[in-house]
Amino acid sequence: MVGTPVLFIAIPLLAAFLIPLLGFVWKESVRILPGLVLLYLLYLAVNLMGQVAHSGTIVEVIAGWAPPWGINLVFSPLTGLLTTLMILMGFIIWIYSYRFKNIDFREAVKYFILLLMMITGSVGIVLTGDIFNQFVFIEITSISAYALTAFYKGRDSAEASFKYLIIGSLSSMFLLLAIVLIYSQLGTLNMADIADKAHLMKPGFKILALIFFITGLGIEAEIFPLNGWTPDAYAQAPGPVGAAFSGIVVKAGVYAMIRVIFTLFDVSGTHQFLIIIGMITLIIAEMAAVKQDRLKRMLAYSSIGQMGLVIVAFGIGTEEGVFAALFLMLNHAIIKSLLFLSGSYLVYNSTEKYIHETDGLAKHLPITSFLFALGAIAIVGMPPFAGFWSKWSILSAAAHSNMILVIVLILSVSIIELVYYFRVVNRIYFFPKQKEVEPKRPTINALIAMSILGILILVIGFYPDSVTGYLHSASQSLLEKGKYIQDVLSTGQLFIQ
Amino acid sequence: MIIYIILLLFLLLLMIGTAIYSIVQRDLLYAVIGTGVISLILSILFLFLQAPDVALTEAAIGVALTTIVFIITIRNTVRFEEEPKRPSKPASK
Amino acid sequence: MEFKLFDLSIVEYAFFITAVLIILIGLYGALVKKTLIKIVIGLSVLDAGINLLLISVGYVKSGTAPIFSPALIKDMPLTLENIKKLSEGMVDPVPQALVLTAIVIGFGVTAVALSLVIRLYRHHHTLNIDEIKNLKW
Amino acid sequence: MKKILVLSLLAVFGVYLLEVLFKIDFGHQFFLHGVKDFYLTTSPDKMGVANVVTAIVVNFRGFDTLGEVTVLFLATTAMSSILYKGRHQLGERAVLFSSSRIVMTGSKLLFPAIILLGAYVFIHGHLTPGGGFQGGVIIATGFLLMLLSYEDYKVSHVALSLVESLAGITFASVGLLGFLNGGTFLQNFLPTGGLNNLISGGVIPIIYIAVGFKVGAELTGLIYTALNEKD
Repeated sequence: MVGTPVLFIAIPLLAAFLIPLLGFVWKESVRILPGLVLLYLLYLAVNLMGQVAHSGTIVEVIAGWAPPWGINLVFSPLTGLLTTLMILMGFIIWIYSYRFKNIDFREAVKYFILLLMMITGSVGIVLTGDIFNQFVFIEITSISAYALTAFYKGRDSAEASFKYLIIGSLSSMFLLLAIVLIYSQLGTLNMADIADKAHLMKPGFKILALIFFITGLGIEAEIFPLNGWTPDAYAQAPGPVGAAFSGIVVKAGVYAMIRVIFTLFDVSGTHQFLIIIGMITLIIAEMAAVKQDRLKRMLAYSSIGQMGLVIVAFGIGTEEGVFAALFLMLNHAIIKSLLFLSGSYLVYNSTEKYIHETDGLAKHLPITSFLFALGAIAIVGMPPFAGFWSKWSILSAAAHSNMILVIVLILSVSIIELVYYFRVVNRIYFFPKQKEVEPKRPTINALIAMSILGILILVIGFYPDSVTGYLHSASQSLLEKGKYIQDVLSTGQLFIQ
Repeated sequence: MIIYIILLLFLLLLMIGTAIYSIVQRDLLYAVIGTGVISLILSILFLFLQAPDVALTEAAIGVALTTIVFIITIRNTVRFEEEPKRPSKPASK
Repeated sequence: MEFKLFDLSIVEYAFFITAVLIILIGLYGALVKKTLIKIVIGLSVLDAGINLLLISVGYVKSGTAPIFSPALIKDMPLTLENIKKLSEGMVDPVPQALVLTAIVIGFGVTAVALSLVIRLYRHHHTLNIDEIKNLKW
Repeated sequence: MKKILVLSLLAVFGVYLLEVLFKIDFGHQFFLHGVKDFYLTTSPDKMGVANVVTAIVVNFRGFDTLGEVTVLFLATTAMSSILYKGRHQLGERAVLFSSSRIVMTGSKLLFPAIILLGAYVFIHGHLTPGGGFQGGVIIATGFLLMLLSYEDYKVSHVALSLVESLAGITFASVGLLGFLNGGTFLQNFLPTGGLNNLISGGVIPIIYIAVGFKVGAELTGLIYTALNEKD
């Protein structure tokens, strides 16, 4: 026994409270501590994944009260996979930003606290088995995200952050309303218990609560009407934070939404709704991405589009569809983070971050350009790389469910995607360099971080079997609703002293 | 008995009225005091609904702290809605 | 606690109606108003409405506060049956715990929002949303 | 035009929400086997905590409270990060109003009383209404009073973050100590004592006192940051 899932929350919190104190003693420790914490958690996550594969879902009881009375954490194949992914991404982003704000120590303290808490909040959203606890973690994640979006002191970052904050707090109000409706009907807040008793709810309550949940969680999941904040926030946030948004926060949002739809309420027609809303998100985002002339906004719209695709794949609802969706989530986290991290070096010294400012940078920043190109090729789904396998499995899942329209739309959107990514790669490699652009060489730790992501893309591309086993058990664990309820509600006797 | 109900209905109506007032009022300082009053009524209502813990919290956070943070913000920005563009000028008090 | 218990039969749904109205007023303020501080005021009004709704959902007619104070227990021996009997006349404590959390979280978000307002004012010297270009939506 | 659209949308939303809410029988709980019965009986019976809300906030749903304290901690950090102007530009204290001698003397007299009240509220959190949050907020209002009446009143940033960090570490460590004797996170490991005694409820008073210190320090820091933001 190496540890329990609660350490994923407790240790980073302890570290975050400790960081300001350590800063008084030894300044470098502020940068080192988050990395040590994330490294330990990565070790723990890998260990627990092995344990889960052996002996099934771990349900951790908190404060000694078995569910549904106490709060519990569920480390199932699905949540375990997402936790491991998030911690891994967090660790890589930590390596990348190790020297961030090198001169100004007081800003570095805040940056590392907020980044660590954003990762912890996302992990909490995934691990918790209680809707109100999830709400608290969503708030932790979003407050850190607001502050990180406004981290640079330029003109526009505060605007982006304020926009995000208004949409975010309206959404969390809806979440709270949904919790009120559920509590007033069932008298419980535990997800498994709600899923078990959901048939006791009056129909009006059920539909309204579902609508409120989708509105409340849709903002983090970036689905169509609620993603107005996304491009601004991604474009204004520091580079590593953009990577953390697309690699960590969005994944948590999608997970929360999927958990509500798949486990809490089985309302018929929700899956079709998911497909429709996902398609709309996908098409609008990709159309918008083509029109962008700024690199980070383009990446942000592309990120929204990919999330739409994930929602579509979840909407297909078969085991194959869920598998494809999880595979795409995994690939998207890795590839889009690589794109954000390398892209922010390509436009490092520019204020407006236009795409044409990357012209001809391949000669000056060979490794960064190569990694960006690798990411671009991988995300559009070129055969030997990671993105291909996930797109292929979505298409085959749609084909097996006879959704011809979905296939046609996905393929045509892929062509759009191909166009705008290759436009950028073409400019980087084959255009003459603009004179006023001063390329910034990546620091050694940034190079290490980006190379790890590049290697991961190659590994998943050439040996997809290395992850598919985990993905299959994860998708099964999402679809087996009865097993989830039973696992949670049968845990543990009451510990009373 | 009936006096409680009348008091209660009065408080509820007053709360709605104050909410409308603080949204409509163009003087932001008055609007902020309005939100303070909403919190105060809310904390009395919490007492009626047998929630003394929450009433205490709402009274301390809603009435005192939120209002003061709003007032500090107004002090650092402008006091009136849709005022013409100019840098902050201390509102004399 | 000191209030005498009373029967709310006449004002049955007055709490729900008030709460929903407050929520609507807050939403209106947050969606329509053009001044940054007004939007934040709208959000805090909305917060108040939801808290009222949550507490009134947990109310039990002529219930007491969920505290086993000496005044309530008097000289009863604290057996399980007595506790059960007393607890039947108590309002639901769970929404109260939730609202306690929600109030504190709401205050945190309000504080962050207002500091963003100060930042925006520092750059633009206006609170009007129309004069700040990216904020139009 | 936009106003009319929003108003009609809100009307539809409100009517729909009310229609659903009217199905709740006000003052009667619809559900039969909710979690609240368990909380109401277990709290006085097994845990020795008279105030059931405290028992829920600190023990049954103590994990929420840990998150909530973190939210406040983050709000303070976020606020100072957002308002930060750079290393060399420190803000000047805003003066809301200049106060007379009477106000100054009065606040000086009131200040210890307010702090004492705050401490009382969070120490008795498991017996009477109130607790760590309420006590912490009361303490913060005490500092607020001093900050408002004395233009040159200073709160040490180092002391604030020291108190804040130590209280947070206490909370998390008490949680981790629950793993002793094969228990779980945040589990009570102390004797519970009798109902309505000051020393009762096991770890609950310890956690609530830590929360009180933390909330007090955080809110004081938050107000101090906001006040120091004069352009």
